[in-house]
Amino acid sequence: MTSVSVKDLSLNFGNISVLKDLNLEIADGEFLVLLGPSGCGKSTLLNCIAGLLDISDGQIFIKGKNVTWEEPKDRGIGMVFQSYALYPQMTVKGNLTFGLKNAGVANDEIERRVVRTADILQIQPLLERKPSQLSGGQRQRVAIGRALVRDVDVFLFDEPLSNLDAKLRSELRVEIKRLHQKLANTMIYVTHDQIEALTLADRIAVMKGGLIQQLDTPHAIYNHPVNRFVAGFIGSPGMNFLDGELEVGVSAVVKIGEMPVPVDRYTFNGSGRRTGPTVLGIRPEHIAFGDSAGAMPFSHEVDVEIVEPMGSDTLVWTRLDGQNLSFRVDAERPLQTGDRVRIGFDPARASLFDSATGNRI
Amino acid sequence: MTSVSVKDLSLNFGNISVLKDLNLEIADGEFLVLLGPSGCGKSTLLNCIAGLLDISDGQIFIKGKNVTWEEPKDRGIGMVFQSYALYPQMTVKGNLTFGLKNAGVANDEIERRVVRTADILQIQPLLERKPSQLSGGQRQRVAIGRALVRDVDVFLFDEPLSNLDAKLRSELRVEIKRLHQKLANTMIYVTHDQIEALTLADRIAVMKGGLIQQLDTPHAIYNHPVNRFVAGFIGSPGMNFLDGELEVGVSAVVKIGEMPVPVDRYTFNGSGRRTGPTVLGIRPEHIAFGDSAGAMPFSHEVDVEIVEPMGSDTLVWTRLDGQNLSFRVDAERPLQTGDRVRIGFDPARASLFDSATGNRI
Amino acid sequence: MTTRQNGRPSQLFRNLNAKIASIPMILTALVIFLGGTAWTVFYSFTNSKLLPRLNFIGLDQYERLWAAPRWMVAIENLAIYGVLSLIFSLVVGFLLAALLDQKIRFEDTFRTIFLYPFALSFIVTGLIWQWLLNPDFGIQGVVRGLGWESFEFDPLYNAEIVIYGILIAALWQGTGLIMCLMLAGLRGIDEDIWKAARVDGIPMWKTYVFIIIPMMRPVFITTLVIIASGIVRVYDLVVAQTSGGPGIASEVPAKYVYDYMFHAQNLGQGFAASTMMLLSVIIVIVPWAYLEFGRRRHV
Amino acid sequence: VDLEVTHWWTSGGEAAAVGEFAKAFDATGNKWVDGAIAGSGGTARPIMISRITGGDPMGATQFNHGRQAEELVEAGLMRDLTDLATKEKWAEIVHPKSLLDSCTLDGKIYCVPVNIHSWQWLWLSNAAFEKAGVAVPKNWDEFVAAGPALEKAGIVPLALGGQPWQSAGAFDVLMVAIAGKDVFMKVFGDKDAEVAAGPEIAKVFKAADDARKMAKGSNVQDWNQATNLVITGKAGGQIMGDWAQGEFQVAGQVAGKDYTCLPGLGVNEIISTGGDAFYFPLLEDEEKSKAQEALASSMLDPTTQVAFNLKKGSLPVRGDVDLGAANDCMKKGLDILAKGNVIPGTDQLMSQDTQKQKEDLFSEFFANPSITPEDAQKRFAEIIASAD
Amino acid sequence: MSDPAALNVAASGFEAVAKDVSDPRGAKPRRVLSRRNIFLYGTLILIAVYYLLPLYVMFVTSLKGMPEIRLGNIFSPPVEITFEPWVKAWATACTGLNCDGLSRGFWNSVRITIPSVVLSIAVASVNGYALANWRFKGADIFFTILIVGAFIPYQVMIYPIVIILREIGLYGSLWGLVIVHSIFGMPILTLLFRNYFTSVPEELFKAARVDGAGFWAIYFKIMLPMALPIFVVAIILQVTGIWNDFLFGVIYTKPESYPMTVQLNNIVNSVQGVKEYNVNMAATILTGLVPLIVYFASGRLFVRGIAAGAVKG
Ligand SMILES: Nc1ncnc2c1ncn2[C@@H]1O[C@H](COP(=O)(O)OP(=O)(O)OP(=O)(O)O)[C@@H](O)[C@H]1O
Ligand SMILES: Nc1ncnc2c1ncn2[C@@H]1O[C@H](COP(=O)(O)OP(=O)(O)OP(=O)(O)O)[C@@H](O)[C@H]1O
Ligand SMILES: [Mg+2]
Ligand SMILES: [Mg+2]
Repeated sequence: MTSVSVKDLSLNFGNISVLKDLNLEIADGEFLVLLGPSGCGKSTLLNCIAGLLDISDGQIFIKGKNVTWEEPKDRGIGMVFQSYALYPQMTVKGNLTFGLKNAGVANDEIERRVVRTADILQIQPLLERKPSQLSGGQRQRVAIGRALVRDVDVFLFDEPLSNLDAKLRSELRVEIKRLHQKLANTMIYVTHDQIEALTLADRIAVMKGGLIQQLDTPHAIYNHPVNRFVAGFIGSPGMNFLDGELEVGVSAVVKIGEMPVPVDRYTFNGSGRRTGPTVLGIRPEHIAFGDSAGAMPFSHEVDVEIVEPMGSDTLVWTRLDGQNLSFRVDAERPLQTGDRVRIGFDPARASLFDSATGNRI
Repeated sequence: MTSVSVKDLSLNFGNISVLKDLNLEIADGEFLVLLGPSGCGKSTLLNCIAGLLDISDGQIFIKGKNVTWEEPKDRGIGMVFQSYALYPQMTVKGNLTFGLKNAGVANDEIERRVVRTADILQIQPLLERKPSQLSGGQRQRVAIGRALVRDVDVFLFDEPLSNLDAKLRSELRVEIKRLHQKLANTMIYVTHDQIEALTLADRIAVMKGGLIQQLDTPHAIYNHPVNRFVAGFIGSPGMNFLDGELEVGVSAVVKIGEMPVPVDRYTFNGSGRRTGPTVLGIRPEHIAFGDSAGAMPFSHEVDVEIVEPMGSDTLVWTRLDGQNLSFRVDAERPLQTGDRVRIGFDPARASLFDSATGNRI
Repeated sequence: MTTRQNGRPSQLFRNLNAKIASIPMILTALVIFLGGTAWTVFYSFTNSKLLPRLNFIGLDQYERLWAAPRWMVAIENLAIYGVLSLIFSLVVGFLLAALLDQKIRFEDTFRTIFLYPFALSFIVTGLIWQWLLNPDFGIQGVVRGLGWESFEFDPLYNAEIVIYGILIAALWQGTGLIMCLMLAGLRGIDEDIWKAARVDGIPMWKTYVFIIIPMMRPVFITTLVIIASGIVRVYDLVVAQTSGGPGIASEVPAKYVYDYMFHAQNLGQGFAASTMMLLSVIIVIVPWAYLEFGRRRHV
Repeated sequence: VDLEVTHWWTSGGEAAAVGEFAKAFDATGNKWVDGAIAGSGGTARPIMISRITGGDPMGATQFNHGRQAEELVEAGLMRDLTDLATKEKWAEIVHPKSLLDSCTLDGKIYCVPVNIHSWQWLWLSNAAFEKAGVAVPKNWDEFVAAGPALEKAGIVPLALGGQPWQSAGAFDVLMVAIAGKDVFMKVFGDKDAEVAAGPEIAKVFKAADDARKMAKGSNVQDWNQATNLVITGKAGGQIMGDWAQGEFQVAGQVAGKDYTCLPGLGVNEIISTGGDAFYFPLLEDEEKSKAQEALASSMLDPTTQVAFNLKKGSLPVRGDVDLGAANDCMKKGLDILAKGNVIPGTDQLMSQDTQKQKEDLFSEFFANPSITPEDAQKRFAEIIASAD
Repeated sequence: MSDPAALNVAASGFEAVAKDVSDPRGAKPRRVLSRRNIFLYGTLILIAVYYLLPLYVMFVTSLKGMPEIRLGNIFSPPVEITFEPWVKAWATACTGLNCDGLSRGFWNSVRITIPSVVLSIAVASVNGYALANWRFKGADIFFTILIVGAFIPYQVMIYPIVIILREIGLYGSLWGLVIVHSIFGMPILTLLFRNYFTSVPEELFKAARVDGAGFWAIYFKIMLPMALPIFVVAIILQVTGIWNDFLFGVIYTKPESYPMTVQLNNIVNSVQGVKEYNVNMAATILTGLVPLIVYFASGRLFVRGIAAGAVKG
């Protein structure tokens, strides 16, 4: 069943159009992540769903009910904000119960829900503290609690972790994931951190300039990005892009400078293969090196320029036909700047994009 | 030759002691990263070296010269700030030249240096813009340029990337690395992002509470952390810690609950092996799974609890003796919540810490 | 479901509570400020004396106004006073704030000393400075008493410089507030900017002039509104200090308005004068308001 | 019945004088509620007018009689006292008659005059002239002639306060003294601009120019501070109304011995009969209206008049009361009054608007030596031409 | 950098110098009487004298007898201290027939100031809140009018307001005056509150809406408790302004509720009689006491509040 459905949604601020005829269906219990660069309209979309912004056109349904003009409180949503947005003068308990009291929920019911929420999030010891007495992670948990206690069907998260440091972020990420598994609510989660998106999402909607570029599972988005933007946005370290020329003769090759990369094993999009300027995208971890490189359909010798040890593994920067290229190696492999190594990859794992439109071909 | 040397440095704010008898030697051309949690005194140390804070005790030498009482401008340093701290009403060029003009550098020399700096950082097209017309990354480059143009021996960076988004951060990280290779200046770089620290540093000083915990190469810090704090601080996803009991009989084992982990292959610190409560630390990527797990000195069957796909690989959460444990698998391995798998690791790659002191044993 | 019907509720009732709560403001803006102003302008074309009357005489009041030497003096004084008080308030206020921002000891004490005159009314301020500037027993008298017989400092009795005498008192009363505003602004400036300037080896004064002050634009704007609105309205201070004297040397427009409305019982003339004041205010304010608020809407 | 009375008499002597009114009124079984506002008519008048037009009028209020309240009367906001006046035969007892005339509009009487103040006095410090080594002057010309001697002795010849009304008043006094009563009436009464531009007035301006030179260095604001200069011998003389003698009295000085008073500047013994009057706003409350009448008649009561004016230092509005307790200068005034050498006060002749323009002109003229008498006269004539 | 640090630092630095001049160690030696400090504190003290002088003169004069004032130097301390002027100013100075000094107006002032401050701040804070968070159509226009209104000389508005108050039947009542004060306080206060509430994170407001709080609930439960600093600023500004007001207090009320400033004016501005400077000064200080106390008590909060509200936006 659909939980949230957005139809032809448009939103303008003055004469700037921020969202353009956007459509989105979110299934019951799904974890949908809205991902995109800053300013692409993620928060705006979330605010529209929450009813915090008046839309310019279109309709919004939650649980099948048209809520386009409902007040936020009547939409059956809970929302968690980037800056926590805890009411600073209230205790944690006050924060949790404020909405319930507004809605006129009976006192014992309020009590019951607070206890339950505090249990789930393990914030019982904090109930009497003020937000200023909490650590960042605790605040975030209370912010989630505030949404949780409202017993709603749909959770909206607006970059709930981006104010936290890396360590805490990865811990809370796991907690949110656990929470979703436990509650099985619908969750819409805004972030511009692609690791969060990949780890949390059932589906990811990658946005840019008010449009959804691709809406698919993390796996599909990671491995089959529909265009160069999505390909470049997802993955850290980012995908390598090599400018080349697609030539289709006996077999299809992309010529990177003078080097032909055979792309027969590549699954082209649609039917027609066209020739011309093409960008070949290949992720750093899909580039093999050393012995195994020679076994690849394409391989070449390159000079190591920069070695970036990242702890668990090491990123190595090099050049292919004068274009930057990075690949990942195990941290234990001792590579040095200036080393000459052979690298190679399987074009089946690459992505090809039209140079002009940026679309996958 | 030593470039920067800090001797018995102490600094108090009122009666709060922020830095305590700190010693540090930085070699010429070295890239030293100061890493540590918020509030540990990284910025304070950097400011002391720059001469922006009056130290309470100790001495500071730059290029062999005692600069303890020198003004910042006379120390031969350039500094880059977290918030860029560009002069907002001046053009980029104005920002670059303001300091030089004040120092009375001749006009053609100024011109020459600006051109060179702009070349190095590729900001020629931006020279006439105001900072407000620049993107975050461009601003950061200008901030670096402002230090660069001063033609100094020592560069100080105070979290220069932490205001940027992840994508840009990883790009600029590479640029800074390239810059260092090109200029071969001494660089002292403050961050609390351990990926930055690991990728950039020649040596890392991990700080906590005004003290340097460990000062060593990234590799040593990653693989041989001197205490539990350093071990936990470095690495993302973080090191797994399993509480256990070290028993030394015929062979040394750490008992995790009822499970004995043989640690004979572990290189103990110093001579004496002592028994008692011990924490075993093992990094997620050092845990093997599936077929290769069985070949490890220690292996065990566990239930998959959470699967976090992170694009290039996947983090799997499970429990060992009721304690959380995560391990990394290739993104292509299809694991599901609820699967039962065998995992194992080589204790030679683990770290053992005294439960009480947290120190490596 | 598929039709693009838009169940959009009437715009009037959206945010109804906010609109209801704003009624006092809307009423004040419309009835008092707009209505009162319109009323004033309207009656400036009549020959109303003691009571407003609808007896139109065209632009006669304005002709008379611009022919009156006192009005010209008042305008000139306002210009001098306005420019100087703007400059000095900003400069002195800023200097004081900059001094206090040097992490000095007793900051609280100094700040309180600079601020306390603001707690006193203009009447009191005028009175006390009239006293201090009295040539016979004020500062001049005291200095002469100390033996410097030729010392001359009698701004309130010298038509050439009387407006500066008023300025001294006005600055005494008002700079404390400006200092507070500036201090707040200075405290809002990123610490790193200072550090960057020090590393660059830029002397303190240059840092202030070329970097800090340009960064404090919003503060200066708020301050400007406050000072400027005070300047246009300056009245009590002049009355208390000089009553416009010597002669008419320290007259100001607001006093002209008041005198003609109530002493001379010629409302029409007073209204004409206030209309001219309003006009000049609008000429200054509206472009500014347009720049400030108009631009913000697009950000 | 409580009746609120507003006025701007707040200083010691004034307040004591008002107290006499209050006493008399309270004796009628009513209660005087005092609403004093200091700072002269300029501060008080807008308040009074606002109260009356705002629909919350007081029971009675002071105005300088004359034309200040004309419009309020025309607007029907003031009470018609004609019936009471006829009953109590005010027309017969008020002297000079012009006082009642200024309360009359369209044949109806709207106010009660309570005192006569005259402007035309030159107050001289005997001590100052002694110090300068010249005889105390007997008239304006002698005074001007003594000017240099006074200056040499470090004495300011003429004390003149900075407030505009003092300059304008001084000029009016000079005008009556030098150009005479007829010219005064032609200019201010008939608003004859030609006369105003004529040679007689030119002479007055010449005298004003002298006065201006002699007044240089007064450096005071309030009139009483100027008077104080005369009292202490720091200034030779002052042109000021009869209220100044209250100051001499407070300082314990004796007329003739310590100071000299020259009515009409010793040239032309004429005094003006300005003064104060009370108006009664129209009230709805019957009882209060009755109380207003009681107040009006008690103000004109002979004993009240004497008691009030002795304290106030002004002359009573009735010719039929005995002022035995009056001092020398006051007696001189009474004499002149009895001879009928009187002119109306400028308040009675000109609108406030014209007066204000005049004040602006003369305060500028007296303070600014760069304005020539000719220029000033031209501007004066213009004001008269447009006067009403 | 704070001074205590500089002090003990100076000591240790001195030792270091004694040991080896060429080998600086520890903090840079800083003499307490460095050029910078002399300049800094010298200037500050000089300016402080300029600011304090009038207060000093007022105070000294109020403690002198009249003869001493006539003779002496205004700056010299009183030879013979007398509290007579204070007693007179407070209790016996006459206003017309009422000889009870300022004491009469004091309670009136309190009665005027409290409701005026409360109402004007209440209205302005709601306005500022509505403008900052609820931005309805046209709000900006009204706000602009309001700001321009801040520049209109008060005198111009006297007549129209008399007429308006008369029409709504509030002329002469305390409430009429309270409304007048609220009107003239509105522009600047609204600006302050608007700026302050704009700087409150918008997410807080959104969170409250999701929690089902309406316009008033958000105002009272969320915004009000957070707005303490700006309320302090508003209270200080309004208490000062309203307490010091003379014109409105006298025009829009009746004698029985005249504020203290009217008595002050009467004492200070009497046209006739000898000026009693000592009483004037005592009266002046007494009248200014309430705002002065408010300032001295909350100066620190004032700066903080201004930093939070006035300077942004
Ligand atoms: N109130 C507003 N008025 C005008 N434009 C606005 C307003 N709010 C947002 N915008 C614009 O709408 C666009 C989308 O903003 P939005 O906040 O949705 O971005 P976002 O994707 O959430 O970015 P971020 O990752 O930085 O939070 C931006 O270009 C922004 O400038
Ligand atoms: N001016 C100061 N007065 C008093 N204490 C200060 C001052 N500046 C810093 N501190 C304290 O010194 C400690 C170290 O601060 P520092 O800024 O060096 O931390 P940091 O490691 O740079 O942290 P972050 O990662 O947040 O920048 C902190 O506990 C801080 O509270
Ligand atoms: Mg956003
Ligand atoms: Mg820091």
